[in-house]
Amino acid sequence: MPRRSLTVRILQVVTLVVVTFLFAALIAAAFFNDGRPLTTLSPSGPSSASIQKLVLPVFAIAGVVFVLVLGAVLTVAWKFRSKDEDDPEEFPEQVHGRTFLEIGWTILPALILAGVAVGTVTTIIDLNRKEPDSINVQVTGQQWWWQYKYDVNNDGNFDGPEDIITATEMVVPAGRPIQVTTTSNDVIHSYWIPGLNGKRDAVPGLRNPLKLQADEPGIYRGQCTEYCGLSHANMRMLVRAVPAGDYDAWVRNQLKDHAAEPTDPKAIEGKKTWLALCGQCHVIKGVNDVKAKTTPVPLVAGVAPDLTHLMTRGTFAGSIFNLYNPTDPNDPNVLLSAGDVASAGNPGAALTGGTVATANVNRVTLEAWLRNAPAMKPMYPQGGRGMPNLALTEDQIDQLVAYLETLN
Amino acid sequence: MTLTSHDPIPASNLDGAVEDYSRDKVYVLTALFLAAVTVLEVLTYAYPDFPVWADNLLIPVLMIMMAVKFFTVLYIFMHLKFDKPILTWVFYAGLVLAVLVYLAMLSTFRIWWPESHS
Amino acid sequence: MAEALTARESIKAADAHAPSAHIEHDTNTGISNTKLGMWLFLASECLLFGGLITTYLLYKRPLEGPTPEEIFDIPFTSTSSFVLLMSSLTMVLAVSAIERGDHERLRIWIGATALLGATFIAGQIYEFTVFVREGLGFTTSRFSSAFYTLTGFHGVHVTIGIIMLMSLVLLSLRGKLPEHRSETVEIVGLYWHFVDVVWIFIFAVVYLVP
Amino acid sequence: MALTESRPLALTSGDVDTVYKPAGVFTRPKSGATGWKSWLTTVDHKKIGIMYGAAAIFFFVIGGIEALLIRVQLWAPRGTLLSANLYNQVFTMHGTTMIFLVVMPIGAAFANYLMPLQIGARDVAYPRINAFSFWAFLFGGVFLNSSWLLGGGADGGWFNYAPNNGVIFSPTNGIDFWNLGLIITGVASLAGAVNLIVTVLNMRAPGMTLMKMPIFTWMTLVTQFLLLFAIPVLTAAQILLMMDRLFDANFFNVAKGANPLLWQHLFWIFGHPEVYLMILPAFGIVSEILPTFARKPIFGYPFIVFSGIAIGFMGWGVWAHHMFVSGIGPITVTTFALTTMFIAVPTGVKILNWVATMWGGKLQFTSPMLFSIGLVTMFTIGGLSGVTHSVAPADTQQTDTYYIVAHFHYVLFGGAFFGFMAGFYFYWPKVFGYLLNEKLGKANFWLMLLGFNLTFAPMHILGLQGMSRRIYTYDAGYGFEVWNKVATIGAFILASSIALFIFNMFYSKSKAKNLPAPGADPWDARTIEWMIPSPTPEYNFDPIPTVSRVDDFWYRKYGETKDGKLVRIAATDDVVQKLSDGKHIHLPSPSYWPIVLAFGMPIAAYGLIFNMWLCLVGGIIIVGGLYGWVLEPPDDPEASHDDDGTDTHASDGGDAAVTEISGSVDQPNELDPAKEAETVG
Ligand code: HEA
Ligand code: HEA
Ligand code: HEC
Ligand code: CUA
Ligand SMILES: [Cu+2]
Repeated sequence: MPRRSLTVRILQVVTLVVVTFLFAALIAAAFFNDGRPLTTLSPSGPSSASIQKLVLPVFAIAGVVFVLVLGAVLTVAWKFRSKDEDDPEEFPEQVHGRTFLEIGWTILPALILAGVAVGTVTTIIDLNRKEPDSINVQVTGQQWWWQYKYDVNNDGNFDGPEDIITATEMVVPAGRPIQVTTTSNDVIHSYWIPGLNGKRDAVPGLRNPLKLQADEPGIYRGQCTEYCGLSHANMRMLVRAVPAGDYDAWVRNQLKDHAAEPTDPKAIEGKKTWLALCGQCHVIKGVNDVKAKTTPVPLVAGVAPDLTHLMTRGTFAGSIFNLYNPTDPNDPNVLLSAGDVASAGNPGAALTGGTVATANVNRVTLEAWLRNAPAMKPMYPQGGRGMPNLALTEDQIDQLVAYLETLN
Repeated sequence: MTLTSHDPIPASNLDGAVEDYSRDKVYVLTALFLAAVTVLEVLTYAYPDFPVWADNLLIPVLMIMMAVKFFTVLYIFMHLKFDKPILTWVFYAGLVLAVLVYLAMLSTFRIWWPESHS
Repeated sequence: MAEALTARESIKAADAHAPSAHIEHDTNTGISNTKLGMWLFLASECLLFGGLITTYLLYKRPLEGPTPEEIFDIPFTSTSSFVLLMSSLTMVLAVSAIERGDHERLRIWIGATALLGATFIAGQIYEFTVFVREGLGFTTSRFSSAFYTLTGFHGVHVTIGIIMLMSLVLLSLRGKLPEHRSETVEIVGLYWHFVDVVWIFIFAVVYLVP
Repeated sequence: MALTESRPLALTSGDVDTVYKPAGVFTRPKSGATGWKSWLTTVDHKKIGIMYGAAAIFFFVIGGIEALLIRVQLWAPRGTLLSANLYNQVFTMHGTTMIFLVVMPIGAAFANYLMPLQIGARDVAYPRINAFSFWAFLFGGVFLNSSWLLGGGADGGWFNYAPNNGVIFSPTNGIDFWNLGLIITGVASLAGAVNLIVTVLNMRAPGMTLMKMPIFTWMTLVTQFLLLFAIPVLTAAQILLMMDRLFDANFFNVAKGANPLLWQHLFWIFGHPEVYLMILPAFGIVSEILPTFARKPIFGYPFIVFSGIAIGFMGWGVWAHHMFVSGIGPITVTTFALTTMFIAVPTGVKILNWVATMWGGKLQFTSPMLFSIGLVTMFTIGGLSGVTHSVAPADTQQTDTYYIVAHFHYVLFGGAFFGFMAGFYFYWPKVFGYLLNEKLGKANFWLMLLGFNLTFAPMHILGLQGMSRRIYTYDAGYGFEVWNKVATIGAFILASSIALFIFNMFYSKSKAKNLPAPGADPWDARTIEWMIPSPTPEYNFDPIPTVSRVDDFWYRKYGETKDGKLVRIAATDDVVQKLSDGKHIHLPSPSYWPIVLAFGMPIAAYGLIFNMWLCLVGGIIIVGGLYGWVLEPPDDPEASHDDDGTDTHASDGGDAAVTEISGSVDQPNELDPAKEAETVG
């Protein structure tokens, strides 16, 4: 072999060191999942746990196979490298093959995989088992937010007067199985709460099942994972698992219309604007539901989020903005970086129909949304997909926010 | 080397089989057979209650007749029977693959069990 | 080692003597390139038509507009299917004619094939216009889109076949189709029969299966 | 039975066509010309191979720049380099370009250049169709990329799911460009597939049975069969999409009862064989390189061949593993999970046989060898992550995250591309007559290995920790920041390694003048393409070698004793062929028509998008091109020779002129040579 150049040598060593270090760091990183709300590696529900139980050994097998192959290659490369002093006309033994070896390494991987296959099949069966006593929720993907319908009276129909329609956040009781049905009003989306289960596509025209269950109360974030156009990146969602009692209170509140007339003069003005402009797409039950149903809705997906109980949510617009200020509420300059995960907005008492802590409302972002929604989140309102810029005056915005704040 | 393409081939250049028209006879008979099967096919439409294909047998009967025609044309008219086997292999590779893959695909749509299809 | 040496000698000798005559059809498989190529192409066409047929099967029950049962005119389609089927006969007779060196009949049979094909296409166009008049536009339903795309695509294939046949007649008239090129006719014939075979499938699966 | 035929259907009638003396454009361009014009009309498989390679590298730089844009955008949360709209176009075009305009054509480049040499053929079966394939691919690629200037690129992702690919959801023309452009490149691939399969089956040198073919040729054969059957499925899907987008059909119109999964099935029935046809050429290349530099025959030739075939077969039964979460039902999911897993078996056979090939050898770590070893290890990482996807429940967590992005870049870049790099370094002297600088080559390798791992390894963690793919932005607080930065840095190192490679091409060329020419066989290699002078003469072989075993060239140089010892039996110089003037060798003449015909297609496609009249123009060019093609005389009359009068027999333009290679080997030829001689004479 010709002499090796120093630069190449250095590069070689650097590469090997960096790559080794890199892989070590990667493996280490797999164990640090704090502050990673979307991680797939720390399950919080039975489904995700059984996936985890399946995948860890598979990772291990893959790791072992890789180490063996890499080890073999490196050993061979070192042991059988040709040396400068070798006679170039001296040849290694000419082996053309060893049938028993080849058959061996055909069968061995097949056996290993047969083992993996067994685990796979049992887990698939497990994940598809129907749970008794589950809550039925239909999740509909829309460009670019999620709508939820709860079959509260369990009659197999999600559109009865006894049922709940809400958006963006799914509220569930901890410890109880939820039977989700995904579907879509426009293109394919995918519903994914990594902490609770794998994902399931929301396909227009199809109804796909998905089981969710959160073991503990808490906030479980998710992200739409099927590419669905312009704002796919900004289509997130959130599951709020609450104690069973809170859940019942939440249901009772959601079932109510928003009938209470606003008293604040600003809010009264806001309601007028609402009826004139916003009501053509959005619904507030008891205020303009009928209208939205009769007028042809100027949206491809046909629906905008139901805002009847807007203030019971912690986030809005595909869960990328906080509806409540988690940090200093008095600083008018905080335009929160979108989706401030460290402290997801918390509706507090409003969640179950209590009073809205107006001081905590993230007015800056909400106002910005009303001022020019497409600037806050890429949307395509001229094509009927997303919320348009309605060219509201500052006063109107002020009044609207005042009105929205009454929607507990 | 002065022959033009319009001259008939000297008989010495032909082997015995070509002079007579027996091949053409086979072709005509084949066509008659195909015609007969086609008539049968159409009869399934004209007389849907005929016992042979009444009830659930209609589709299998139709498929069998279709296959008979299909392979007759393939083997006789397209010479697959008389040509080198590799042509059969090549064509069957595509045909069988197409049938298997698309049948598998249709079954994932569950169209074989129409009652579960919305 | 001596063994190896002689082996090498014989290799060299073989190279030198490798025949270099230009013999057509002298291929590894004994099949000419063009013919093998055509069969490969036909094999791949199976997957193309398979895709369209599968789509049709999936979509043949429309949500609105006329259904297949309402719209199809089986006697009419049977006739035109029959015409196409018989064109296969004339095609194969044409191949047989040129192999015999009978150029007169070659042209007659090819002409007949083209004519039968054209009749089929005419029938298809007529069928389409009737369907449209009866309210089955291309965009009416999922069934209509699938039906027109599948049969239209087949029609395009037939039309291409007709063009090739006409070209053959022209070539033959100009004396450019001597017997040793009879394979050209045979290969066009393969294409033609394949298109027929596809129709055999379509006729049974699309028209006759209820 | 009267139908039994003992003779081929076509008779050799003994008459000769009068040489057609056409005027003007119908004259074929002269062969042997040089200069840029000769490239436009060439039908030489070697020039076409080189053009495939050059075009692919050009598109690679475009696709790579798109990749760098992606990486810069994702450098930090809330990146602002690209808008959401632009980002979606960029990643769609990145994926589409890399797959259809880079990896596939580089495979075609190697297949075109090498395969005829490896089987000892003069050219491919249909040289003009070969030229047509190339031009159709190039024009299709240019057409696709012209969308950037005509209203924006496609924004549906490379698999372009319905109904998001419909006019309502993607109203610009981008997806029309995507659709029609890929139909055009599909036509190119299909024509190429027919051509190369016929070449392998029909035109091998005397003595080369199927089981004596070099492995690269085998993998080419499998690849082309995959193309032959996969492309029409994509075309079918694209025809449906075209009908929907341009003529308002209802194939993906959910309101009229369409099922969006139809697109997914058709796309992935194509798409999965597609991924294997991208990797198999690279597998073929390293199967040539590893034995060369291990100084040992490939371990288990039949196993390597059959596992390649097995991969080709099994690749058809796994497509729905891309749809595990789309709602196909647990039974389908289970079936496809199992079929997918077991595809690891034949692939594993290959990997382990390569390791065994190196075992006990005397390894020379040249650049091609380094890249080949790179493939063996890096592909294994990608393959193993593939196995973790095939575990369907696990895939419901992984799919559409960066974990998948990591998987396919490891198999595509770490597998296919490392293989291609190995092939470039290995075959460069054969193609261009000078060696690439080894020092730069090694630096190239290490830099690429570094950059590659830095770019794509972190994506495993990003994906497992929840980063979705195809997102133009992410927020702080999800823990994605660090690894995205590493990946972006890696991408630039990777880019610099590519730049180094491009630099090496020119640097080595300028230095080559002062270095001895590499000669026919610079690496002491094994297969017969190394028997002929470098760069390959136009006529390839003179005379055509008779092949008696796998690695025929090697065993012309070396003999093997009974106990597996190797001894030299001839000096390389005595075995390789000398440059001859090649005068007596008949080569197909160049032709104008392939490029004309191919040119009509994008014109017609523009017409479909913008103005139907343009369609007419395109149609006229296509039809005219076809007639020109058919009526073109078989050969450049002035270039014909009189060594024997049968030259003008070439019945289908120039395309049959290459059937002159004789020898029918593995299938006993049923022709009776005596009779044949009689009729010819
Ligand atoms: C060159 C291309 C290539 C290759 C060769 C492969 C090879 C494999 N791929 Fe990959 N794949 C892609 C390209 C490729 N893939 C692309 C582009 C996508 C994404 C498309 C998109 O969504 O955009 C994809 C996506 C993809 C998915 C879908 C993921 C998802 O979107 O959810 C799956 C799922 O099963 C999968 C599986 C596999 C498997 C099992 C293999 C196997 O063939 C791998 C086999 C190899 C080995 C396993 C290593 C060597 C073996 C051994 C050393 C033996 C011992 C091993 C064991 C005992 C395990 N791939
Ligand atoms: C063979 C195929 C191939 C190859 C080689 C690559 C190469 C690269 N890919 Fe590719 N990638 C795909 C196929 C490929 N990709 C596919 C199919 C997708 C899915 C698309 C989809 O979802 O639809 C994808 C998606 C994809 C994503 C995910 C996007 C998303 O989901 O949002 C990312 C993100 O980092 C990425 C990065 C890269 C990088 C950094 C490279 C680098 O390796 C590129 C390195 C090359 C260069 C940089 C060019 C050469 C450089 C020079 C000549 C230097 C001079 C020029 C400058 C420095 C300006 N790719
Ligand atoms: C043309 C239809 C349309 C009109 C008119 C409209 N919106 Fe919207 N709005 C939408 C859509 C669509 C969304 C979902 C956007 C997203 O998250 O992608 C939305 C989202 C919202 C949200 C966030 C809801 C959530 O839970 O995520 C609020 C609050 C809102 N709109 C308020 C208003 C107000 C106030 C008005 C009137 C001034 C208004 N909208 C007018 C379509 C409309
Ligand atoms: Cu919705 Cu992505
Ligand atoms: Cu796949």
